[in-house]
Amino acid sequence: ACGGDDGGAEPGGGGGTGGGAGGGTTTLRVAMPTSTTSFANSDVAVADEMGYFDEVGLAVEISNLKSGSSVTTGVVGGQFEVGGSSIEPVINAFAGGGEVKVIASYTDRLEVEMVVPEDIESPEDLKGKPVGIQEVGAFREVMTRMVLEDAGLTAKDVQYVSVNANAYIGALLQGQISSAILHPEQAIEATNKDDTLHPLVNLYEVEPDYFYGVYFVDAGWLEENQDAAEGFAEAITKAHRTMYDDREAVVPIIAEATGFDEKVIDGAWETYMEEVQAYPKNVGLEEDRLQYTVERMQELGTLRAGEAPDVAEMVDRGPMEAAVEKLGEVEERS
Amino acid sequence: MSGATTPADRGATSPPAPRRDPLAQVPPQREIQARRTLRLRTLSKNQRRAVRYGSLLVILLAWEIYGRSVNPIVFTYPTAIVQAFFDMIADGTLVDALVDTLVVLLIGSVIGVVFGVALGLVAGRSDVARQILDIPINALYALPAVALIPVIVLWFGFGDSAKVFVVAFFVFFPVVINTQRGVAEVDPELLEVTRSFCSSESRVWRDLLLPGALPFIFTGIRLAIGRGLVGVIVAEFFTAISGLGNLIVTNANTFETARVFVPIVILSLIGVVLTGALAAVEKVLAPWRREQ
Amino acid sequence: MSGATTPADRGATSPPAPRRDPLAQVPPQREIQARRTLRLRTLSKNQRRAVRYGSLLVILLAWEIYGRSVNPIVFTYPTAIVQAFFDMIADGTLVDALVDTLVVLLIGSVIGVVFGVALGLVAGRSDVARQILDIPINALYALPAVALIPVIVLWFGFGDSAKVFVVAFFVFFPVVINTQRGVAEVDPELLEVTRSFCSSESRVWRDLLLPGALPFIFTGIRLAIGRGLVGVIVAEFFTAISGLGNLIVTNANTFETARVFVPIVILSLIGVVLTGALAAVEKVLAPWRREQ
Amino acid sequence: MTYSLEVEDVNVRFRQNVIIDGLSLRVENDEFVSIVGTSGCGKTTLLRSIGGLLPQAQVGRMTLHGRELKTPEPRAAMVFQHFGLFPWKTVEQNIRYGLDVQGRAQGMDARVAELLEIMSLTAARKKYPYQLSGGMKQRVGIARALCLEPELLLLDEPLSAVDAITREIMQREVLGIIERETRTALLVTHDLDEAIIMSDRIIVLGGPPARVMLDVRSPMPRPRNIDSVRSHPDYIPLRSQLWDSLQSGREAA
Amino acid sequence: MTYSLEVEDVNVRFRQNVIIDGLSLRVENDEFVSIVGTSGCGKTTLLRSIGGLLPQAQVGRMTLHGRELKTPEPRAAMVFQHFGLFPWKTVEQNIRYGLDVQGRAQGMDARVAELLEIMSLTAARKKYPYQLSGGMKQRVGIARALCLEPELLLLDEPLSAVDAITREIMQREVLGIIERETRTALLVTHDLDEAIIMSDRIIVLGGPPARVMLDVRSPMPRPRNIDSVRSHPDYIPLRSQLWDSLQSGREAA
Ligand SMILES: Nc1ncnc2c1ncn2[C@@H]1O[C@H](COP(=O)(O)OP(=O)(O)OP(=O)(O)O)[C@@H](O)[C@H]1O
Ligand SMILES: Nc1ncnc2c1ncn2[C@@H]1O[C@H](COP(=O)(O)OP(=O)(O)OP(=O)(O)O)[C@@H](O)[C@H]1O
Ligand SMILES: [Mg+2]
Ligand SMILES: [Mg+2]
Repeated sequence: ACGGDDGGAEPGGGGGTGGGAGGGTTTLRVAMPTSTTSFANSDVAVADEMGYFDEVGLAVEISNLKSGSSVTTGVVGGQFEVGGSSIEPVINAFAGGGEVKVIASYTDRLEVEMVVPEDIESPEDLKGKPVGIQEVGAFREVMTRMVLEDAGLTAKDVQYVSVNANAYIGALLQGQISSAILHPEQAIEATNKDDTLHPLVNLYEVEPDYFYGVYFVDAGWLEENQDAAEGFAEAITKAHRTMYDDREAVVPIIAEATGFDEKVIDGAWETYMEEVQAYPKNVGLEEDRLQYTVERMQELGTLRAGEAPDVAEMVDRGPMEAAVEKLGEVEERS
Repeated sequence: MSGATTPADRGATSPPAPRRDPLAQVPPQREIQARRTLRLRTLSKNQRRAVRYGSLLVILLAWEIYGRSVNPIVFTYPTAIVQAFFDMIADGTLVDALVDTLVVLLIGSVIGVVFGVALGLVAGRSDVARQILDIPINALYALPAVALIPVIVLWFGFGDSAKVFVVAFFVFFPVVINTQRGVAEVDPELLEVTRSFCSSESRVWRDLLLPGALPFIFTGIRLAIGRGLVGVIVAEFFTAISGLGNLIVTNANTFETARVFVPIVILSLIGVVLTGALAAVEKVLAPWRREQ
Repeated sequence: MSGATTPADRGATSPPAPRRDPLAQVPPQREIQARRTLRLRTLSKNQRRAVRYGSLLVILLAWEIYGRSVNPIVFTYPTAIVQAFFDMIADGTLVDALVDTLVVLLIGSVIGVVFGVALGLVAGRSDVARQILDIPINALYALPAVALIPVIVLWFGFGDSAKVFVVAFFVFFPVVINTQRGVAEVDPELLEVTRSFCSSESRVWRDLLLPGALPFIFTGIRLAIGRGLVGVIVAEFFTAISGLGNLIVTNANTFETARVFVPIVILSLIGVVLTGALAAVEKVLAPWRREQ
Repeated sequence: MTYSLEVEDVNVRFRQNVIIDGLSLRVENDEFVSIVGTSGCGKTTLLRSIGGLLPQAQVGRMTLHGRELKTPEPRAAMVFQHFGLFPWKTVEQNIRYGLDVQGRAQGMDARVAELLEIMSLTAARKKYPYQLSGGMKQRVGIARALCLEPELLLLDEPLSAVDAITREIMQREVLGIIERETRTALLVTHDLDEAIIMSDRIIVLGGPPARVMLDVRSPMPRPRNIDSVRSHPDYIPLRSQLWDSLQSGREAA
Repeated sequence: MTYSLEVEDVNVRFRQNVIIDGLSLRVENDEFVSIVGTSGCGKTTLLRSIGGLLPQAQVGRMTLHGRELKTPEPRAAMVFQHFGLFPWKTVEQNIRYGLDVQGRAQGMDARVAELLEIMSLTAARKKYPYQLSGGMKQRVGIARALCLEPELLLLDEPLSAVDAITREIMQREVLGIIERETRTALLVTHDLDEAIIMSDRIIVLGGPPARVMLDVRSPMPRPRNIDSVRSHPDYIPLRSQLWDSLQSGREAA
C-alpha cells in the first residue's frame, strides 16, 4: 500500500496546524536507540521542545532504550508506535519476518569518526590491536569493519573488545583499546579530555552512501494510523529544517537533551549541519542508498544469512511525501 | 586415699555447710584482678566498632590515594564522589532518580521475597513440588538476563512493571533456593514431634519449618538484597532507561566518572544499610538464639 | 484392674517368652497386604521421575505452543532451538564457543568458590575478620557489574584473565555469605566440646566448622553455579567478545532468535547438570545424613 | 478379656539391620506397662512404631480400645527420649504445643498452670530451651504430653535426667494423672525400682532384635510408693527376677 | 594435706540470674567426689565452670595438682550431659576425637578397641550418631573422655540413659579405670546409689543459686559394689541423710 497520494489530509494543509488526528491529541510512544540522547537523534527532542508535535496534534512519550535491537523488538512487539534506530536491525528484522515499515529518517548520513591514540597513524596500524566496539553486528562494530576493510584488513586481524560508553576514553588512554567509533560531540569531548587522541577516519567520507538512522513503525499500525504517521513525519521534518536554520535556538536544546556542554554541542553542530549535513531536509529515504546499504551489509556479513530483503517493500514513503508536500519542498542538501 | 576425718580447712566444707556470704568476705583487689576470666577471642562492643570502621577508613584511604593516581576518566576517588554527590543533590537529578529506583526496588524485592519464601517452603516440604520445580528453577537461574529481557518486555512492556518483574526475578532465586534447603535441613527429630502430635500441615509450617529454616531464609534474603540492587540497574538499562541507571549511563557518556560513581556508591550504601537492617529484624524475630 | 493370671492368649507372652520364629509363621497374604505401612507423602523413585520429567514435558509443550504464536523476531520455541542447535553444530561455531566459555567458567568458579569458602569460614569464625569484611562484602555485592568493568579492565586488560576475574567475582558472594552464616550457625554445644578437648583452631575447622557448615556451603555453591553462568556471559559481553556470549549477541543482532537461544539453553542445561552433580557430590561427602 | 492396646507383629529394620522382628504386645484395660531392657535393644524403636512414627515399621494390626490405630492420633501422646522441644518456643509455649495443634487450647490455661506447678517449671515459664537444664527440658516434654489427656501415653525414659526427689514426686504425680485420666501407659525406663513402683506389668526386652525376655505382673497393690514397695515381701524376688532376665537379654543380643 | 583440685569462689550469672554465687570446692588427692542436687540447681554449670567452658564464669583461683588451671586443658576431660557427639563422625571416630586433636592417637588403637569393648560398642563401631540409641550415644561420650587418661574427669550424668545392668558394669569399669589412671573425678549423678557406690565423698547441692547443703565422706571402703554397699550398716542412714538434704536443697531454692 505504497503511495500516500491521498487528498485526505491535504485540504486543510494551509493552516499549519494540520492536526492529522482530528480534534484530540494522539499519544505516540517513541523508542530511541541510545541509552542517552545523542546529537544524532536529538531531532525528536528539538521537535518536542519547539512544539512541532503539538502543532500536528501529537503527544510523544520518548523512551531511551539500550540499543537499536531493543527498539526493533519493542516496535514489533507493539510496545512502541514509532522506533528510531540505525538501519541494520530494522533490515534484519524485516528479513526475519518482522512486519516493519520505515517511514522517515534522522541522520541518514554517517557522521561518526574513528578516534585513536597517538601511536595509530593509519588504519593499517590497527592490525593485531584491540579494537573497541559495543557488540558484534551492532553499529559501531560495523563502522569499524568498514574502516578495516578499507585498509585491507578483516575482523580476524584485530581483537574485538566490548567497551561500555563510560570506558571508551579510559580504555583508549590506558592503551587497552586502540580505536573507538565516536559521534562528533563525543570526539570533541574526548579530545578535550586528552589531546593526544585524534580522529583517524571520518566515516562520512569513507561511506557517503551508507544509510544510518531511520524511523520505523509496525506495518499493521501504519495502515490504521496514516494520519499520525504523517503528523510525525511533518514534525520531524520541521525539526530537521530548524536544526539547519536556527543554530542559536537548537544548540541549547540539544545540549540539554544530551548532557553535553553547549560549547561541545556548538562545535559538533558544525560537523553535523555543515560538513556532513546529516539530516534530510525533504523526503529522503532514497531507494538507491538503501539498496546500497543492504548490499554493503551483505558484503560485511551483518545481514541475516541468506536473505536479500526487498527494500521497496520495507519503506513507505507516503507519510514523508505527504509531509513535504504540506510543508513545501526546500533546496536539497549538497 | 584420704582418711575419713576432715581437717578444719575452709576448702572441704563439712556438713551442715555454712552458707558463705560473698559480700561479707570481699577478696583482695589483687585477687579479683587475677580472676580467671575466659578469653574467647571476643571483642567488646567498642573494639568491634573500632575494627569495623577503622578498617573501612583504611580502605577508603587506600582508594583515595590509588584513585587520585589514576586518570580521572577511568576511575575516581571518594572525595571526588562526595563532591559530585552534593552537586547532584543541588541540581536535583539525584533525588528524582533515587525515588524512581527505590520504588521499583522495593516493590520488586517484596514480590520476589514473598514468592521465594513461599515456593521454597513448598518445594522443601513436598516431594512433588520439589520434583516439579527443581529443573525449571535451576534452568531459569542460570539464564543471563539478556536472554529474558525480550520475553519480559513482550509481556510487561518497557515500563515500570517490566522493571519490577526483573527485580523480583533477580531476588527470587537466592530466596527460593536457600529456603528450600532450610526446610530440608529442619531437625528430623522435631519433624517427628509434629507428626506425633498430629499437627496439621499449616501448623507444621508455623511451628517448625518457618522458624527452623529461618537462618537459611535470612541468608537468602541477604543475598537477595544485593541481587535486587544489581537487578534494578539491569532493569533500568535494558528497558526504558530511568532512575539511577539513567544517571550512570548519562554521566558515563560524558565521561564524568565521579558522577557515575555517585549512584553506584549509593547502591552500595543501600546494600550495606539494608543488610544491617535485616540482621536487626532477624534478631527481633528470633529471640530464642543463644547470645554469645 | 486385671487379675494376676493371664489367659493363654498369644498376646501377653508369659515368661519365659518363647522366641517367635517369623519364618515358621507366615501371616496370610491378605493380612500382609493390610499391614500398616506409613504413608509419608513420599514418592517411589519411579513416581518421582515421572513427576519430574512429566512436568518438564508439559512446560516444554506449553513453550512450543506459545512460542509458535509469537513473532519469531521476539521469541522462539523448543523445536526451532533444536533445529538451530544442529545447524550450529554443523557450522562449527557452537563447539568452539562452548569450549572458550567453559574454560573461563571452570577456572573462575573454582577461584571464586575457594576464596568464598575460605573467607566465609574466617569471617564466620573470627569476630575481627567479620567486622572487617562485613561492610566491604555487602558494598561490593550490591555493585552492578557495569560499575566494575572499567576497573577490572584497568587491572586485568580485556583478555581471559578479566573474564576469569568477573566469573570469580560473581561466584564469590553467595559462597562467602552462605559459608559465613553456616559457621555462625554451628551447634554451640559442639563448639564447647571442641574447646573442652583443647582442639587446635585448625582442628576445630576440620572437625566442626567445615562439616557443620556444609549445608550452607553447598547451598552457597549451588547459588554460585547460576551466578557463574550468568557471570561468564556478562564477562564475554563486556570484555573481549568471545564464546557463547559472542554467539548470543551476534545472532541477537540479526534477530535469529532460535540461534540466540541455543547458547542460552545450553547454559541452562549446564546449570541443571552441575546442580545435580553438586547434590551427588554432597551425598558422597556427607554419609552421616539421615536418609529419609 | 478386653484389651486397651493390641499390637501385632511389629517388624522394623533399618536397611539390613533387623531391630524388631515380629513382636506382639497386648495391654489390658487400665494397665500401666513398663518396658525395661538393655541399652540399644529396641525400646525406643518399639515405642516409635506404636506411635506411628517409623516409616520403616510394619505392624500387622494395631488397635486402641478396639478402634484401629493407623497413624499418629491424638488418642496417643509420646514423651520423647530426646525431649523434642522447639528451640523457638518458651517452656510454656512448648507445653501448650499439643493443645494448640489439636485446637484444644481453649480453657486449658488452668491445666497448663497446674502442670507447670507440678513440674516445678513455673519460674522458668518464659525461658527458652537453651536456658534450661537437662532435667528441666525433660519435664517440659512430660508436661506437653500430659496436657493432652490422651488415652494412651508412651513414655520413653521420661525421668532419666531428674534428681531422686524430683523423680519420686514426678512418679507420684504422673501416676496420679494417668490413673485419673489416661488409664493406659507404656513406660520405658532403666530404673528397676521405677518400673516396680509405677507399673502393673513389667516387660523385659532383650536384643536387638528386640524380644520379650520376661513379662510379669506386679504382685503389689496400688497405690505404691518407694517405701511400701521396698518393704513388700515380693520386692526382692521380683527385682532379682527382673535383673536376671535383663542379664540374659543382654547376653542373648 | 594436699589437694588435687582446688576451686575458689565460683560466680556465674546468666544476665540477671545468679546461678552460682561464691562457691568453693577442694578435692583431695585421689578422691572421687559425687555431686547430687535438685534438677536445675547448677550442677552442670559448676562443671562447665571448672572445665573452663563458661565465659560467664568468674573463678577466683583454680589449681589442679598445684598447677593453675586457667582454660580448658588436656589434664581435664569432660563427659557432657548432652553427649556432644559429632554427627559426622562414626562411633569410633568420635571416641578417637580427643586423642586426635591432642595429637596422641598414635599407638592408642588397643585402648580404643578396649573401650569399645567395655562400652559394648564394638558392633556399632562404624555407625553414625543418628543410628544409635540414647544409651549408646552416652557411652560413646564416656569412652571419648576415658580414652585420654586425664588427671581430672568431669562426668555430667554419664550413665543416666543406660539400663541397670549396663550401668552397673559401666560403674565398675569406669571406677576401675579412674582408680588406675585418673585418680580424681567429679561425678554429677541423680542416682543416690550410684553416688554411694562410686564416691569417696558426696556433695549435695541446693539452689539455684547453687549452695552446698551437705558434704559427707563415704564410710564404706573400696572396692564397693551394689551388694556390698546395700548390706553395709551405714547404707540406710547415709542414704536418708542424702535424701533429707536433697529435700532441704529443693525447698531452699
Ligand atoms: N536410623 C537408624 N539406622 C540404623 N540403626 C538404627 C537407627 N535407629 C536405631 N537404630 C538401631 O536400633 C537399635 C535400637 O535402638 P533404640 O533406640 O530403639 O534402642 P533403645 O532400646 O531405646 O536403647 P536406649 O535404652 O539406649 O535408648 C540400636 O542398636 C540402634 O543402633
Ligand atoms: N544460657 C543460660 N541462660 C540462662 N539461664 C541458664 C542458662 N543455662 C542454664 N541456665 C539456668 O541455670 C540453672 C542451672 O542449670 P544447670 O544446667 O547447671 O542445672 P543442673 O543442676 O545441671 O540441672 P539438671 O540436673 O537438670 O541437669 C537452671 O535454672 C537454668 O535455667
Ligand atoms: Mg531409647
Ligand atoms: Mg545438668
